[in-house]
Amino acid sequence: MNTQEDSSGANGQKRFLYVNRRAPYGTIYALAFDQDVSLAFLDDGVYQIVKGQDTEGIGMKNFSPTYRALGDFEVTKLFVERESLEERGLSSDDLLDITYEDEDDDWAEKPSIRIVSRSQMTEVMAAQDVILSF
Amino acid sequence: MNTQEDSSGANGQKRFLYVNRRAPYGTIYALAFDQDVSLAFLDDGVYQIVKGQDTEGIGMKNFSPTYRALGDFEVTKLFVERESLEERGLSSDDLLDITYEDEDDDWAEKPSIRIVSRSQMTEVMAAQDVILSF
Amino acid sequence: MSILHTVNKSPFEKSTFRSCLDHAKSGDAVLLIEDGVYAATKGTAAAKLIAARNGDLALYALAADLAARGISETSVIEGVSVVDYGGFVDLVAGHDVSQAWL
Amino acid sequence: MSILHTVNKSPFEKSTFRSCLDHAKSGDAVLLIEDGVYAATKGTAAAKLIAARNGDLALYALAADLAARGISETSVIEGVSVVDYGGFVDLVAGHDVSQAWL
Amino acid sequence: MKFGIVVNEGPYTHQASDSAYQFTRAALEKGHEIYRVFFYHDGVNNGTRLSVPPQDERNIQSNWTELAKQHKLDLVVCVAAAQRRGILDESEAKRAGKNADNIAPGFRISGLGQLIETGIESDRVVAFGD
Amino acid sequence: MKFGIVVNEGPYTHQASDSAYQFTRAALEKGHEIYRVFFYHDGVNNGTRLSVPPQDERNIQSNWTELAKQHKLDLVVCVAAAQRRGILDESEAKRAGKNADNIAPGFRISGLGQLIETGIESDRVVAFGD
Repeated sequence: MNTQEDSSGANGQKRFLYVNRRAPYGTIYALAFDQDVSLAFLDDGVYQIVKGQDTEGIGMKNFSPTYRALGDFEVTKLFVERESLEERGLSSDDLLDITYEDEDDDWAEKPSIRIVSRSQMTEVMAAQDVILSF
Repeated sequence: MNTQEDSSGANGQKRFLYVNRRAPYGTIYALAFDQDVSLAFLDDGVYQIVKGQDTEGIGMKNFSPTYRALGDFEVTKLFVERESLEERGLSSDDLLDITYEDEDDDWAEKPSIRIVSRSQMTEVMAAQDVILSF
Repeated sequence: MSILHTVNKSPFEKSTFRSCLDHAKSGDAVLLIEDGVYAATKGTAAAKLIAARNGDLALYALAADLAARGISETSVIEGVSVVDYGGFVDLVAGHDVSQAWL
Repeated sequence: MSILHTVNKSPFEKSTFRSCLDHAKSGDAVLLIEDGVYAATKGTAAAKLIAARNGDLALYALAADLAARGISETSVIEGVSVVDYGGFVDLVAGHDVSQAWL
Repeated sequence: MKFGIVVNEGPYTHQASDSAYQFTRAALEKGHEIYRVFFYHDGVNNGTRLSVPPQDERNIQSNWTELAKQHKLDLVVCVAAAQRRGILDESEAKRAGKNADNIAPGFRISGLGQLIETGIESDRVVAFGD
Repeated sequence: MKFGIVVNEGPYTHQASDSAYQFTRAALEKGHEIYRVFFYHDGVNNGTRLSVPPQDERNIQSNWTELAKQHKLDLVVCVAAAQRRGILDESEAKRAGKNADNIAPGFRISGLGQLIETGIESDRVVAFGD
């Protein structure tokens, strides 16, 4: 558990959690990375990473492909809440394939998405230094 | 029941309904009047006309007194949904005293607020030419 | 006198969809747009609310908003008609009043 | 590690209050601000959600937002502490992380 | 038929202005008349000419300006909402002692009476917002 | 303690900017330091100097400018969000070929890195929004 002292200041790496609770397009945002970054997808936020999004008809840019590039920015921890999926009639099969290459394991391609229970999501939140919601 | 023909055009008076579904301060608006105007208060909109609002501590203007002046603008029909009050632990005693002077009844002071059931609110909506939500 | 109700928010995030159904009368139409289209997907609590109306409402969902959210037509519950923006215009013209549940 | 959760929306309009309670762990604090203070009023479904947590969360409501909405202290459910903006600042300082349920 | 359009939200964060634009285009394509588009509340933020969106995204503001030009649309920004949020035309800016204005071409600033008039004169009013 | 403040909503329609302002004042009164106030998404709309609210209402924008002046606050507007929504300073306006700018005194435009930096350098980050 971090104390205030060891979690602040320019030298210590902080754990950032970006919480996604909203559906895409209705509300739009950008992401930025540095430090030890995790993304949490819960409630309508799980819709952010549903595959097959085609925005041509609404005249807006499709932001979902940007999630696939996250691995290149060393963002490899995407926590998705199982209960949120189930309440929306979704399963992991409905989500984008988001992967990263593990440099500690001979650059093996591994899934970035980790399906977690609601209580595990609570633990993920409790382990952060900074939590920002979008 | 109006048809398109008799409800449109500059000469026929139209029935306007302003629907209030949101609590005050979090979302702010102005009202404007003309024609045959009714106001509907349902869902969190019933909070708009709760008495005892004191906004000094949040540094914002208190808009609730403006409801008391509605009678001067011949807006005398404020429909408040009973079920919305009950779900919020409120009763008619918690609402502002909003009255008007009835010119057809020797200027007797009468209440503008009419508590209606959800199904009556549905009928109110069905009797309008224009419905605007705030 | 029939009303076209439009709902643009997710039924999981906001109460507008439920409130709309609670106030829509038999014979009215409900058009789901923007995040409102999530209410048209199978296997959710929103789908149960729709089923409880037993078909006394005409339900529509906007095609462009479904596609933008990756919702295929096979995921849309039966009885919901998919319309394009031109169909949206026709629905507005075909009902006496439009009410946006914002 | 304890979290201060802030909720700024009405529990009747949006799902944030429920989601916050679903994700707050024992020992965390929840501060109700803006329209979130409606969750602190007696006799509602939100009050039942709070009661179901059996006091394992510390609950607070912002005084200025209660007053602005005409909610007297007698209408606030027992166990919810009323704080001013200075108290809000102290709560943020006194918990490791703040999480806004927006 | 004559349609009145109300836009209650600003561009980019919410989809409302995009939806209103697509609806307006579709109504015009079907031969309907647009009596007026009224921008209210945060909707007034659609009326700034200073927006500079990325090249690969749609420009919501200039989309409205272009559509107004093609179809002689009346785009009205509510004056009270606009003043609070800093959307000014030249005369408003002058009156308020501001050294710049930012209203976009094709938009004009007027009062809430124009919304009531839209309700009276249009066969149908359709609102878009948050 | 060092606080970082994030404001995600514009003025007037939502209470978020008012709440953030009251919180910031209270934190300063208690002797805390405000590392930065970061305006993101529609929050950038707080940074216009063209707003003209009614005399009997608070002026949210000038409240921020005054507080920044008194306490040397760093008010940062996200550049990407600001460009989309038409909040420009002189150099941004020049680069985009616009004939006016509207940034308010005490605000500066910068990148999203300033938000990350706020998270790193502050002991606590508090966000306000819709």
